[in-house]
Amino acid sequence: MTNPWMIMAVGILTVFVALFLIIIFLLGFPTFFAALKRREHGHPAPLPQIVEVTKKPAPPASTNTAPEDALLIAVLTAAVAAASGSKPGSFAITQVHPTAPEIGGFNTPIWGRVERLARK
Amino acid sequence: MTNPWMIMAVGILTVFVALFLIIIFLLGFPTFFAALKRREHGHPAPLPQIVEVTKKPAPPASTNTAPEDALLIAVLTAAVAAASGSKPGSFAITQVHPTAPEIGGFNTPIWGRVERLARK
Amino acid sequence: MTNPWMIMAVGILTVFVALFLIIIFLLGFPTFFAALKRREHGHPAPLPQIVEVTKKPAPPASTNTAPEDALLIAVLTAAVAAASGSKPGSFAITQVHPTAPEIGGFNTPIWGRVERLARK
Amino acid sequence: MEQFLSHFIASTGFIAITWGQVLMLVFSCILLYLGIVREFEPLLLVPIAFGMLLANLPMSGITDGPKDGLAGGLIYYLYQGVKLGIYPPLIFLGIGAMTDFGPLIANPWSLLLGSAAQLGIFIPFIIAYYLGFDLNACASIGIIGGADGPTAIYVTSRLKPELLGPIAIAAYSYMALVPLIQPPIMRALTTKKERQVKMAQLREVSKAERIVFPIFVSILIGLLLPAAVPLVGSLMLGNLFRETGVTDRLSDTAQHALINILTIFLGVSVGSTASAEKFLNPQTLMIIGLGLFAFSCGTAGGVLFGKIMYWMTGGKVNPLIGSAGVSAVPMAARVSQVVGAKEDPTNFLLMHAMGPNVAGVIGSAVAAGVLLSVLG
Amino acid sequence: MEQFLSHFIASTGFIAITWGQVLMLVFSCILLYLGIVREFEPLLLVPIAFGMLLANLPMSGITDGPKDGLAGGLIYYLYQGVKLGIYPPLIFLGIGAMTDFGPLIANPWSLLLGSAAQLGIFIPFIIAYYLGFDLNACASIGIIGGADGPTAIYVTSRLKPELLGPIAIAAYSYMALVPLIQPPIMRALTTKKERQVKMAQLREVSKAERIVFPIFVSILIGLLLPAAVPLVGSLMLGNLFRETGVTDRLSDTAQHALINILTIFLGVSVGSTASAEKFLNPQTLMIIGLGLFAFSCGTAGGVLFGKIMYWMTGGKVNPLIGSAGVSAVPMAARVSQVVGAKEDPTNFLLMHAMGPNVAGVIGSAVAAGVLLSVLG
Amino acid sequence: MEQFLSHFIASTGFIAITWGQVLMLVFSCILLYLGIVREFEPLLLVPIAFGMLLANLPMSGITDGPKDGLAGGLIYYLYQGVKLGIYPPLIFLGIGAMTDFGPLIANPWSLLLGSAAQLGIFIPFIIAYYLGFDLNACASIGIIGGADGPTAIYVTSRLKPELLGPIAIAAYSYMALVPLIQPPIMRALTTKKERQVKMAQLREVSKAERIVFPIFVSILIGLLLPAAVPLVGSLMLGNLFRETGVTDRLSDTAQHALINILTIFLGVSVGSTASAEKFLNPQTLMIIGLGLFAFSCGTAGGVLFGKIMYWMTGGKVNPLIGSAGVSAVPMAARVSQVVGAKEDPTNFLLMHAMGPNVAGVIGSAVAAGVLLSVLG
Ligand code: NA
Ligand code: NA
Ligand code: NA
Repeated sequence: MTNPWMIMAVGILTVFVALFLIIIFLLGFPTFFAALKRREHGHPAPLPQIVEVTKKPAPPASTNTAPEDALLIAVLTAAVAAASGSKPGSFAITQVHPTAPEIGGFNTPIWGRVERLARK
Repeated sequence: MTNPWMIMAVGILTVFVALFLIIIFLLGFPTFFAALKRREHGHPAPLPQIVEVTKKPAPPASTNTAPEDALLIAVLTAAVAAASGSKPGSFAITQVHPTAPEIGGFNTPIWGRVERLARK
Repeated sequence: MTNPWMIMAVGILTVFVALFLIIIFLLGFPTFFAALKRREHGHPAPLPQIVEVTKKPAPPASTNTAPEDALLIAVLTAAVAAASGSKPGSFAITQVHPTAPEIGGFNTPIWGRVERLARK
Repeated sequence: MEQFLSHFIASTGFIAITWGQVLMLVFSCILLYLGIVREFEPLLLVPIAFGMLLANLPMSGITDGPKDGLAGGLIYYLYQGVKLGIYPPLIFLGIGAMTDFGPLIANPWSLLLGSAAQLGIFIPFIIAYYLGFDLNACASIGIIGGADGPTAIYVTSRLKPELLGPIAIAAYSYMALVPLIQPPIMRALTTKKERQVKMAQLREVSKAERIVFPIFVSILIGLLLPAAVPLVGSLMLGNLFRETGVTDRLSDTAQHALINILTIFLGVSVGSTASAEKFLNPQTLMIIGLGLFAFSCGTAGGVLFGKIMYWMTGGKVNPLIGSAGVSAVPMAARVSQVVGAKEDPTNFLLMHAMGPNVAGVIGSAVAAGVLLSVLG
Repeated sequence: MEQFLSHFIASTGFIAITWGQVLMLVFSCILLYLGIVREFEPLLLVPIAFGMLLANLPMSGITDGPKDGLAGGLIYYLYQGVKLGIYPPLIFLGIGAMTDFGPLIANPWSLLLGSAAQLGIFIPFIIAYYLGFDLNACASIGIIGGADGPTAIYVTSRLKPELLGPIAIAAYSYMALVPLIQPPIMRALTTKKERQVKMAQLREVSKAERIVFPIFVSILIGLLLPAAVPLVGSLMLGNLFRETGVTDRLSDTAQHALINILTIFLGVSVGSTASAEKFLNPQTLMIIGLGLFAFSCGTAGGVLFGKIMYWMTGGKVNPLIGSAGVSAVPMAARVSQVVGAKEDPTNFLLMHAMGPNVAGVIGSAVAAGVLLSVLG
Repeated sequence: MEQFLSHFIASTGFIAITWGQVLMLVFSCILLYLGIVREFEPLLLVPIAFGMLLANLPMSGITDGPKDGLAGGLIYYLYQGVKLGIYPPLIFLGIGAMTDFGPLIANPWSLLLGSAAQLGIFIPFIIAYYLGFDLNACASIGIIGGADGPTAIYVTSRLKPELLGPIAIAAYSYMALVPLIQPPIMRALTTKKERQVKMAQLREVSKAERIVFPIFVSILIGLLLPAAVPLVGSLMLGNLFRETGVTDRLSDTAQHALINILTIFLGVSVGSTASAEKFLNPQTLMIIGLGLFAFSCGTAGGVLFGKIMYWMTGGKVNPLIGSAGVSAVPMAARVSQVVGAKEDPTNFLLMHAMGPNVAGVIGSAVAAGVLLSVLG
């Protein structure tokens, strides 16, 4: 193909067609995922779980008592700033909340060891 | 060239000449950069600036009140030590001061996104 | 060798022999290293030491006073969690203790510079 | 001894250097200045400029291939990753791991703006043709308007490697200049009323949507345009690493160690192609000019299509977000935000502009695929 | 124009795609689902599945070699690291830097369990032979039972590269399924009394022992079985970096940047070998079946040898730790822990099972060395 | 079966190993001991020693090239980066990113000390010639006195690859021994009064100076000595990444992931060149001896030139900082500090010695350039 106008036409057209196909697909997302969610609530997928045997420490007390949060956030902000080398004013910690206990999945590569055993 | 004495002579000479040229250049540095600085103060380079629209959090109160600094530094030192895996005695935080607001430059690569949007 | 049974025999045998040789070796470890330790205490290897000239800061006071440890650990845990991006409940700081002064060895690569000068 | 000394002096570069090389050294220092002091895309311009500097030191052999059993120069080997098309897709892997397609998923119509802005590729392509460039050169010049460094380098390295230097420099320089190039065009093409449109809050995007998106786009674009697979597939794989929640290790490395190492190698070796004899000719000036034109076309295309959407939605779309369709992530989106905020400081267009902005990356990659499949 | 359009449409993948490729795309999406949602070894399965997806998009040329002076596709170049046997040993370097051989040094007899579990390699090897596979294929299938991804890939890439796709997928999938595959076998082969055995606390291991161990093992295995040197030597070098206390920089990079980069490259290029024509045949189903059988054999081998040790020590060894000998670090050790804790929640077998677990890695590497030296 | 077993035993390394290889294994264990326990440059000596260990395990084929369509061994491929001169400049990139040229910029006369210490390259070069080495070998031996690992490896890999093993080992061992080698020479050549000189506080160096310095040095050295461009250019590019303030990402990666990965590859593959037949000959002993002599010459050259500067400045320069000109950053500078502090504990020479110390890196690279351009 050596006609530049033709190339241009094909090019613009292909870009619009390709991205339009993505649009159509994306427009279906909210419906599709809403339906999926509803269906999933039907069968709760009772996969056998490996229970973490090693006890996890209670999340430090200071992280879930609300009134202390303001002070804690200030300290954390400064600490993170110092630790990460960025300036304290360049980000904000807006909320601190306790985490839910995690349950290991079926991920077993050896590096899981480093990451998961470290959580003990 | 197969005469080792000649190679030695050329080698030593070249090293001295090359590094001496650097010396000459470096000797001009203080004068040159002083002059440059003076000249720059003349025209303040009014490049249009992209103003950060997203509000930045006030730097945490604890980072600019002087009397609390000693305690804060102790906590920070320990926190950084723990976070970075180094020993607390292996470095010192000597000063904590509030940062000036930053203004974004003309740097736009996509990874700017990660770094800059994260500062919001 | 094209007889699969032969390959299997050789394979299983080799695995057992190889790992058994490691066992024999490992069984000798406790004796050997105990003997080594005893011998080493005999001659204390008086290698000349480069003394760190730059003064190191005293470890921050808060890291060695025991009663404050509980609070400090809570703060540290939260700070490290925030700094490292992991969840506060996913690890525990169980102890904070002052560090012994380190003495530099004979390690001189240029990157030693970055790591060692930074400790000043 | 005398004869020897004259021989030795002849082996220094001071004697061998040409005026062209002197000019290129000066030019690389200017680029370093722009990168370091003016902060024009420093992560790319600094390595590119330094590669240019090294390549224009005479007789260093640093870009020479192997010969007579002797090993080649360092940059010759680094350049293989450009020549074989390895670095740009792997850099896209890192970019994908840094990209949040959330705003695009929340507002799919953004993709139209990201398509329209690709006029910035095809109009300069036509103009370049009538200025006498051959088709492969036209495509490489047009792709500057894609405002996407790795895409431009990938296309040029495949279609017209001789132009790699000027095209990469033009692409990255204009990307850095987006805040200067775009606002006048945006204001000229829009009315005050259009610029004041406040857009509806974007919906929240679930994790599942974020995960399905890159997989689907890879398949769709891959089937529609096989030549775009290396770029789009890598971008989407990187994005998948980011979004799964279980491959953070890979996402992190793609965003840091991998992309940084390859950026150094890519920058230095792309810069090294700008040797005096290849760079110093009227073509380069025309490329620089056409590159500026390309960015303007892309901006205009996006804004004008934004106006169409403004009309069709009865005024719900602010046309200013169209200019972000050129890519140049995230600066173009921030320009939309800034220009909008000038009319009404309470108007926050940034997130709305991020949709067309990341759509522009996909759009340019698709356009690149067309050019590669037609001309490659 | 019409002729041109039909030509262009013919150049899209929609026309060219085969049913086999459609099936493979669906299959790669299933693997992505398993990796992302079910968290089956996501760090490997996600890249592998995505590589499979990319390789089954028709006409992209991403796996094609260079031809007529044109550069090859991205994955062609990435694949060289598999073909030349470079990635697996370097990944082992990172794994070595992540592995703590302490529990093994503290209880050397663990190595017998790590040896016995290698029955999971050799029994399927025999079965595969009688199912009609050639010897090289048998070895590649057997090595799935080694439960060690890089080892399986290294052996297969040297002996039977055509089977790389199914073997890698089987190996990583079953590794992820270890918590489902092993417990029934473990319970069937042991008595309640055996499962309740509490083992003596492991002794502390000194730093000197940890340093001498990798050096010695490299020399011993290297002398005994030269073909195992790339795998065992790399594993031990990585471990040495970890244990010296003075090479933390190298250990850290081996555990992060290096292993992550190579995992991406390895995964994508191994996945890309699973093209429709190679993957969709009855052999693949047999490999999947034999792989499951291999894991079961390995588990049974380990547990049965554990029973022998139980008898010989007068009941001091809990046979449940034998199943950890298959490798699949650390999941197999955690399965021993969980199954043991079900009988007696106060019984902590994890550390005792880590010994056979890491011994299994050495055992598989040795078995791989035998297969390579006999058949390579 | 019997015949088979004898065949199998013959395939183990126990039979094939030579006394030379046994000796090399012992020697590599000694090097590991020096690296790990004595902390002699462990980041290099550990990989080098391990590479040596692996290369001396008979029949592993780990250093063999491809043959009859079979892939080569792992270290064969890793070694290509040494052979083609890729690793040393890229390691210099990382070293540049770690180097602070501030003290040198503040006191330019340091460069004379960094030049004088290069006598440690050229005097052993002459001696080696009269000991019967050919010129290329002489250059490779002399460069040990440069006290700069990557420079030594780069020069040797280009001029006399057979000697890579002993030269790299000598270079890194003596660098580690700088605190033992230098002090007696420094004390012998200086008077108490000279050692007590306190030097004036260094001026502050601005960011602009730090940025201009690497650019200028690259151009100047590049023009003067084209053969030094790969080393000096890479060093300066790394330093530029460090100093711009806008390329921290690249600087960070150059200092960590990139340099660590390449250090592992370089170390293992350089070590692997020390096979028994190449290493065990009288030459090696001579090289070890000449290397010690080279370090002594460099130290003496620096100190003696320091004395000249002491006289010429009327006692303002402490000659002890001259010894730091050998490079071996930062240990040599710390030795100056320590020896100075012994005379007067209130005398802080460290920063003054950092100037000659980093000047020595540039000086060795220039000397390397001369040797390469004359003999390469
Ligand atoms: Na674009
Ligand atoms: Na195993
Ligand atoms: Na030096």
